[in-house]
Amino acid sequence: MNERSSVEIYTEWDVVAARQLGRDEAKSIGFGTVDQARITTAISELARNIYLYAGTGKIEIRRLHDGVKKGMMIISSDNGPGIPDVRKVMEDGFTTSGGLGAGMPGVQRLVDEFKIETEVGVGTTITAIKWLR
Amino acid sequence: MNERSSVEIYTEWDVVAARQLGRDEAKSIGFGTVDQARITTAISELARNIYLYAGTGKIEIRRLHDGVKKGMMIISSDNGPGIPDVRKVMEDGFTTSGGLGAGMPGVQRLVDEFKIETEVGVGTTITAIKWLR
Amino acid sequence: MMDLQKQYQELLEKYLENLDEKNLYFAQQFSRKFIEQEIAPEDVVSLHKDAVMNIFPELRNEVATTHDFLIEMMIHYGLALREHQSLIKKREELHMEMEVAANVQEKLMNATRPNVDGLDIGYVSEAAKAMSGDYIYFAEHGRKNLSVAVADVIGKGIPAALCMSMIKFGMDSIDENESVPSEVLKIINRIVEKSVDNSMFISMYYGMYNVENQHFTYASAGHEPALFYCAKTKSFEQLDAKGLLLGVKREVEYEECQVHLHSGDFVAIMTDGVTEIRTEDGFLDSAIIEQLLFEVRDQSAQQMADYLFKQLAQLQNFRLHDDFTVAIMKKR
Amino acid sequence: MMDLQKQYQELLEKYLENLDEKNLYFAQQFSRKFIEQEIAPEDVVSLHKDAVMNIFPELRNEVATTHDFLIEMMIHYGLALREHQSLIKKREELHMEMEVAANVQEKLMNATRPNVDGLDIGYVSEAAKAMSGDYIYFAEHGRKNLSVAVADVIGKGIPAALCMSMIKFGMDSIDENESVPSEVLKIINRIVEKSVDNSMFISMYYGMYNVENQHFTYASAGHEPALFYCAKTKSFEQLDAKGLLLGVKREVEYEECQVHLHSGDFVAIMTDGVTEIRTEDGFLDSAIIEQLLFEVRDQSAQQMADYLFKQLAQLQNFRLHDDFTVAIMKKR
Ligand SMILES: [Mn+2]
Ligand SMILES: [Mn+2]
Ligand SMILES: [Mn+2]
Ligand SMILES: [Mn+2]
Repeated sequence: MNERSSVEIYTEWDVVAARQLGRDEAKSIGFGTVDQARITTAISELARNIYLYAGTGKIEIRRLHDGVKKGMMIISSDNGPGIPDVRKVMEDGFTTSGGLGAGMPGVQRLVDEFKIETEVGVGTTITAIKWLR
Repeated sequence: MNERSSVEIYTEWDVVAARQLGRDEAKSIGFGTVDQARITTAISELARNIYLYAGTGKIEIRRLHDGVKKGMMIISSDNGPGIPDVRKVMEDGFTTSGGLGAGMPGVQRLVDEFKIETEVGVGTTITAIKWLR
Repeated sequence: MMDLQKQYQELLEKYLENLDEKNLYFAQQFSRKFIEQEIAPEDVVSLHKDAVMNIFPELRNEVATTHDFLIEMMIHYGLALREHQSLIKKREELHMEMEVAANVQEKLMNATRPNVDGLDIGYVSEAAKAMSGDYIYFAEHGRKNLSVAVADVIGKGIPAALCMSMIKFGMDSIDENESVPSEVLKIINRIVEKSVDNSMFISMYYGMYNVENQHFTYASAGHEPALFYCAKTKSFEQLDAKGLLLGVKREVEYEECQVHLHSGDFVAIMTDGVTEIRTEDGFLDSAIIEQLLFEVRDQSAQQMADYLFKQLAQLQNFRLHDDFTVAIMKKR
Repeated sequence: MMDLQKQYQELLEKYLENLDEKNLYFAQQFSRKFIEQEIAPEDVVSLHKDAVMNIFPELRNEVATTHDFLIEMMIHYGLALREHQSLIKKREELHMEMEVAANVQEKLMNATRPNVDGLDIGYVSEAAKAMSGDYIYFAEHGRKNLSVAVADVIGKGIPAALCMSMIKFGMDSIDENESVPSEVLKIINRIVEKSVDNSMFISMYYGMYNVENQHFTYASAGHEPALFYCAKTKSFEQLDAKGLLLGVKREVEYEECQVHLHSGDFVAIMTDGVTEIRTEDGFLDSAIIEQLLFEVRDQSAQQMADYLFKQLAQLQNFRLHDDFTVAIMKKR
């Protein structure tokens, strides 16, 4: 069974490829239509951020089995410029964070667990988990 | 042509009657489906406020012809307790104003013009106008 | 979700039966509850899809698919809504914080209506936002003299409030028995110039009423003129005095003027939040203030101030664009 | 609307053709634009309805009617969204106001890194919200003595900031050349007790470093103990001193203690925003602070403070729950 899979992000079309991978995985894990759309949107935002701000990077999808719980992990990583002020990026309702529900706070809302690691000049890794209910 | 019509509000069913009157009028003036729904919602909120806070009152509908402009005026009037702090009631996003888009700020958003006159112990009259575009 | 699904389908079925308004009313009440329970619009579309497909089993699969498309369209709407719910919580927190701050400010400012022989005093000071940048200050000197200061920090809200708390310390340090209005403004100007940011200016009107000779002496640091009503001639006059805003430069001279108050005369000191009322149709003619005050000239000073506020708030649809402060001193 | 209608229908048609992800991606980008242009969800459903009815002309009228029902369900969602858009505007306004206020506060507080012989000084003071209720104050007395005060107003944000601006006036009025830490706290306590609201308490740590004998003398008003690092033994010690919070009662005695600083030793004074770090899993063990400071003990005091902040912010997912202030004084 393919437990890990990934898409390298170079162009905007790779954003679509990452979405497709995420939706397929979400479907086969057993997520419903609305959750599939949410997971895909989260991946879309992460991949688009790589494309827009880091240039290149990778979206990796892992299936999770934690006892009886099943879920999906999304790892977005890049070697881009990093985020100098994470507090600002994570704040709600500011244009810097995407505004009107978008951006990183939006991604965090679409999933159950969310972690951001970043260093200026080194890159950014974002890990998001969605559990099947 | 029936230019003025009204519904007295005594029970919750009268709220439905006021909605029906408003929707019929809006339709015959030529408002589209979405605007019909918006006008009806505004009337619904006004009538419900009368029912909940003033006990009894009246919703009156007038057709407007202002040159080439056509529109609809909604007048909600009651002899209830009045609103002691109008500024609070008109503020966005507070439970006192209905919260999450509802209440008076919501009604104001659903129409083009909005006026509130109130006196404690005397009553409240709210006038709302929606123009056909 | 199963329960909601059933309820939603029932409502939709009933509505389709005879298209009556009652069911739409229930549907909307239902949708309000959805929002409160943080059910996202995409969830509503999903409920809708299942209901439609159950009610019309003959429908082709494509129709179900159109709903999936709509779900996709709604995801960002759902995110905006959830952000809204979180902002509202933060806003209520902030609001409580502001209330505490406003209390601190009020305690700090400590405007209490003084008791001076022969003078009826009333005032209203309302903040446009949670905290006022308008300032009102009274001091009595043994029931013989009254000092009144009305100030406006250019700019609104919190930074203004911080500035005001500073000025208060300055005011308190002045021995007013010995100072005339122009001198007081000179001293306060020095304090402001020294300690307040360059970008922050303050206008201030300072007046003193002398019980013995019934003279009202005043000076102004770039503040709105006060209004003087003469009961005998039933006419208004502006009480203006030359002087620069506080904080612009270190040494400033302030003009000092005087007017005699007879019975029924009054002086109204205001900030620009009173005189520059904005309505949907633009600025109001300031003659309206004279007119409103004239209408209630025979009432108490406090009733006059309250009336002025209520009428002007009404004209702005109860949305203040600036802090509103008026102080009325009326000769009995 | 006609243009949008056409675009929407095209996107939907293309999607129905081969159900590929690309069109859903475009659809979502499209929906983002809708939200920015303040197009309400009920408008989207209306566009959707027309598109569906155009694409499937054979569909019965009832299917159109189901969409009307959904439009009705969406009206309140639309209102919530529009309220959100208005709140966001207000929030940005408030945010700008807070920035100005924070500047006023900073100018008021005027914490500048002092220059004292043989002592390397670094600090970080970050507000959890726009305005800090933490306070840091340095004073040098002719490069011979350094005073440092770290205070925390119990409560956060604006009311705290107003209080701090008051205390600053108190601090400035003290002649520190003549006062020892326990005396300074006694005087400030009296000012706070007199002028601050009963519900507002302040913890303060006050220390003085003497260049001549390298003694660090400190007193505490209910504040977090400072950390003392001894380079020789490579161990940490807490510097605590007994004393009540400021503002509780009028006359309070403060314990005064002393420690000798040798080369490489440092003292870190912190607020509880540093020591009581909350993560998703609960409070952090405070041993982590010692560990983090130990890791960078050979760097400059400023680098140490920056490192501590960055690591602890990371652990909280960059969401501060309380104002964060640390001051580090390191013997060269
Ligand atoms: Mn102002
Ligand atoms: Mn003003
Ligand atoms: Mn605090
Ligand atoms: Mn704290």
